Amino acid sequence: MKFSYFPGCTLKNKAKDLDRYALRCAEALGVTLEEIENWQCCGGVFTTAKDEIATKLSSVRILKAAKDKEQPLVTVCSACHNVVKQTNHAILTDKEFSDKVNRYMADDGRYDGSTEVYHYLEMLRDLVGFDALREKVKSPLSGKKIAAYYGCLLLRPGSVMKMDDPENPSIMEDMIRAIGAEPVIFANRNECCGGYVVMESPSLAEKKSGDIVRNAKVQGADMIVTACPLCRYNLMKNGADIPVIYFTELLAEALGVKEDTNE
Amino acid sequence: MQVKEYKPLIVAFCCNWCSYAGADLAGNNRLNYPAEVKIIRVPCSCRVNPMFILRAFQRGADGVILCGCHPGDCHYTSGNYFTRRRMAMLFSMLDFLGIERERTRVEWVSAAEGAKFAATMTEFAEQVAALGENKRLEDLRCKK
Amino acid sequence: MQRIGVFVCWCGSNIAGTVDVAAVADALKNEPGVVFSTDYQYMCSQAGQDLIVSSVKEYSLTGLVICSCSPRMHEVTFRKTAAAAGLNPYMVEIANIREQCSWVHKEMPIGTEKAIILGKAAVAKVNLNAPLTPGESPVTKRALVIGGGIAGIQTALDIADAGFPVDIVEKKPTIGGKMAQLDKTFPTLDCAACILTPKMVDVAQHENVRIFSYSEVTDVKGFIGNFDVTIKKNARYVNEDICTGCGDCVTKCPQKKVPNEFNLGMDNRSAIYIPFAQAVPKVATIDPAHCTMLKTGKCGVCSKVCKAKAIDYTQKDEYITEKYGAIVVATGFDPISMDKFDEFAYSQSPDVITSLEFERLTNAAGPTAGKLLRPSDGEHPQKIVFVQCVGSRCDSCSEKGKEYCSKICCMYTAKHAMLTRDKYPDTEVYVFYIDVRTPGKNFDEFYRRAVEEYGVHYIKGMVGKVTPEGKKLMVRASDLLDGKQLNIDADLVVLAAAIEPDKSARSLATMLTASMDTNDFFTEAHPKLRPVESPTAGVFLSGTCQGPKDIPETVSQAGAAAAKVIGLLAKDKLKGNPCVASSDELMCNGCSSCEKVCPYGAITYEDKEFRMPDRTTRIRRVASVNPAVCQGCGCCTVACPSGAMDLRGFMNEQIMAEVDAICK
Amino acid sequence: MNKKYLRDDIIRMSGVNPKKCMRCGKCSGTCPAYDEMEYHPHQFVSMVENGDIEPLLSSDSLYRCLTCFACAERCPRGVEPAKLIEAVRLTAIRRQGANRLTPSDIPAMLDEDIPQQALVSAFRKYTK
Repeated sequence: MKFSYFPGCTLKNKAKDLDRYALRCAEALGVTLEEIENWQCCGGVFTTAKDEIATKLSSVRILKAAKDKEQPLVTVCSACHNVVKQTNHAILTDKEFSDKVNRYMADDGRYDGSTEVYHYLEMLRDLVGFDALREKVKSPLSGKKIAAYYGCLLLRPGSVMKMDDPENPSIMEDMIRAIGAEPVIFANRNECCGGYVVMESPSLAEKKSGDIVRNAKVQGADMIVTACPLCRYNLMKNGADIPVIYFTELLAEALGVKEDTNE
Repeated sequence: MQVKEYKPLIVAFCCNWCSYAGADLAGNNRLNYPAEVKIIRVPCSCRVNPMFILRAFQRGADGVILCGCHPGDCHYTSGNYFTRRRMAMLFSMLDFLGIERERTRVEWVSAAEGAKFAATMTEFAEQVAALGENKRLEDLRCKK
Repeated sequence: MQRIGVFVCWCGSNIAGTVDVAAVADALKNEPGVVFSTDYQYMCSQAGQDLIVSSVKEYSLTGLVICSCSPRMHEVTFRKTAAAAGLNPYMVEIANIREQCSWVHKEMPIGTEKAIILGKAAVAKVNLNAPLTPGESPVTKRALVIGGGIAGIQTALDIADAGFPVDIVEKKPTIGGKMAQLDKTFPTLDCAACILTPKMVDVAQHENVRIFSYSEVTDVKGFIGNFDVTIKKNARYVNEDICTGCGDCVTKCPQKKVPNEFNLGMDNRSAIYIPFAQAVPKVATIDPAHCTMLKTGKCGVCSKVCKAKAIDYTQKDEYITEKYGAIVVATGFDPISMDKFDEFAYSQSPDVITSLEFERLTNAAGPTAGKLLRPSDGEHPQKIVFVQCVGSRCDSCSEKGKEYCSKICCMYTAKHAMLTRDKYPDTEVYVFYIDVRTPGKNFDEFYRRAVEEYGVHYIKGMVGKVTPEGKKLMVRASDLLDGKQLNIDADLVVLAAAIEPDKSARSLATMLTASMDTNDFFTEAHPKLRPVESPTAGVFLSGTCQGPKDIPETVSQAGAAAAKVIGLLAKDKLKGNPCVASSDELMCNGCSSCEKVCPYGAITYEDKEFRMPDRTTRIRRVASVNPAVCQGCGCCTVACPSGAMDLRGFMNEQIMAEVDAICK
Repeated sequence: MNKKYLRDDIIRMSGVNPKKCMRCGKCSGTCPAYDEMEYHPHQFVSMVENGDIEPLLSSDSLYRCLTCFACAERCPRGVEPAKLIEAVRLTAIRRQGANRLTPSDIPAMLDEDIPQQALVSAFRKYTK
């Protein structure tokens, strides 16, 4: 299996673990992720205003690059996934937007919205399969009680992201089960951590992240996993006294590829 | 030859349950509308075969209006939906033939809308009168 | 050629004031077919009718044109007159020269001219009229009621009391429906079982009622007065006739871990079970999905303990066919699934429950014997939050909920809140509402009592998120009037789930060719004037299958449906409307166009043998209209590409003749 | 700017139909930033519909919305208040000199671990 891969800027800087383990796990699972060339930052957030065109062009170029290679696109950062997926959806459903975008894209060629966009988790579930994953597990993480924290970007808007039930998701829990650990379901797993508003109002982020960590702990978790660097930052900064790690790191541990072998 | 004021000839098909009753109500309330409008009673607007409308134009009618129950209120559940579709097709064909769109109309008039019936007929008659005589489809053999 | 008489009515001065009636009569004299023409002051009076009768005799008339008021007024009168004169009643046409002429035009010349044209059109039509005789069909004097909830029970009782046999088909092992699961009923707070179970016994013991429980309707053929219905009696592996309902098998059954549907899965029952103590019929049923004997062939305990020898592991599904004159649909409702509303954490915590589950928790016969205890730990809840409109009043594009108001939730929530405060005054009760809708006798008074006397906290706003945390349910909600966001640490959250029609209703509607709306509620023949009849003749609607309803409304609709059924069954023969569609078999090419547009399913196809010109025979598929089912809309006549289909009384050539007469 | 023009422009930009709102308040019942806001999600919907937009434009509430889409996801009527708030915020920051965040503000906000994503997002939300 070969896919185009878009890491995004944070994964090349503060969230290197998310990227590194994603690639190693893919390799262990027999998946080739080909990083697309000359990619630009997705913009971090999708602007919902219908008249915002230029800010979405970098995402369109990412999608176009995958289309040129006739590969599905895989992302791993929640924010990148949200922006790319929403942009693709807008191209498919909003003709006016699509026309405007394609006027900018004249030099690169038209993009019609036909690239399939998968989050890494969706790739695991729909293309690799959790059963296949279970078979590849080298060191099952049995006994660990892990809370999967989705945040908002992976699931919402549900009608666009279509990853899972936005109020009762199970994709990360299923992954946790597949690698032998016990998922802890907590209701605040799809509540916002405070996001970028941490820049504007650190107290809000502190309160929101605190609610999430407390809820996870009361429900019995001894570790939280996430797919988003900003979520991880907010949770860690605001009082998490249990480990908060990327889901790819957890996966790498189970697949036995966590320790550096070639560095 | 005596020059008469031009009066259009208008055929109105009315469904028995809503529009015909609406026309009766207009009468009960003594609401005037032009005498050029002649009503033909049909059980449901969906009984109106496009042939009837073509026939009316062929015989010299200047306008044809078709009235039925409001969508969703059809006495026969769904008849007026068929009417709406059939007439959309017919009117676009007539348009193609050069019969102005303004000469044909589908209107929903309920049994309670006597005033709407009278107002619709008055307005439609004026609209048709403004177009003048329908010569395009008239069968000259039918002319006296 | 017809011999037509024209009778122009003055209607006092109503017509004669604006129309020169004599001139109209005179002008119509010369129309083809007219042999006699006259005018008279009041044609509908006895003298006027006598004039018509004598003229028919004197001039040997075969058709009549009455220029008078609207046919909606006096068409029936003049048809009777024609019949009295020995004519076919359908040889009469009315020219409406009052409502549509004299009353809307002011000037005599204009009115007269138009009246003449309308008269001419009527004459042209009568020339093509043919005598019509309404078809007759016999009525099977037996009714079928589908669904054995309070709606079905009430309808069946009323029909049976009028002396007609009734069968009830209920898919569950017992009748009683949703009402049997309720605790108390608003606004009087009498217990549901106390008022329902006597009715269940009445209906079971009624000599005119048969109950097919654990059964389904699988096929419906025929039409009003003459339905042939196939009923599938599911195998219950217990001989109903000899089971005494003693319950020995139930206590001895070793498989006791089956979720109990009657208590909505909040406790368990055995694989052989009687749904509840007052079940009707009170016989055991084996659940084949959980019975060890039926699954593996190893057990047989129930058979051993049954003194009546009623257990029969070899029982098979049985099919019965029966004839009915009328069918009443009373399929009821279900609360919608809460799967899509997990912001309220229904799937995450056992302490988030639906209102129907709350009913069972407070019911003396429920899983907690009527004590209000939290499902998670059996402790008494100190703070309860009720959430209204969960899944009701959603956007039409919503994939989660329903667009309509479920109607009953405001009242039962007020009831739940009030009863909780009454029994447990130490419990804090919050009700989050968007609107409190209480239109009904003594309803608003009831709701106000909950607030004023019982101290229930009604808060205008909606719950946005429920977070189970430890033993608590953290409820985040808005208080719109105070402009606050509230965080309540509740012990129990009760969701007023929207209600939807029972899932079996859709396939039943197809069988009955009865129409449904987009929400799968059955459509009534007229929303105001025929609310208990389906547009399909002979099919009647009772209870929530037609739309959300509370118990009083359901019972009154059930009675109304029964009255309609009794009115139908009281007739020996049904006279149809003779103005129905009919197909010319020689022209029909069997294309099915007419069948597709018929809203009543009145058109079927049959293979018929035709003699060809060369004396061979050929079998062709042709349309055939059932005149008892056809309502005469004429939609099929327009759909027919070959012109084979026509509508009696409004034939193509008749309407064409009217057009010609008007446009001349 | 003309009040009606402003209202229509915001509605068009957001693609939201505020008339669909049935005033249930679920958006404000679920909003995680409620306590930090002067105007709450349901008020954005009704105030935009009423053309009462100037108070919103000058309110800090615009910059407290997390765009977490909880209000949009949970709205029974499909109104999507988050998109309206975004449209009002863009209207505010697109005005001359109205950028909420300037590059010179950044150094004070930085710490060792803050991911680039936060800076990029904040710039996109707070700056034209």
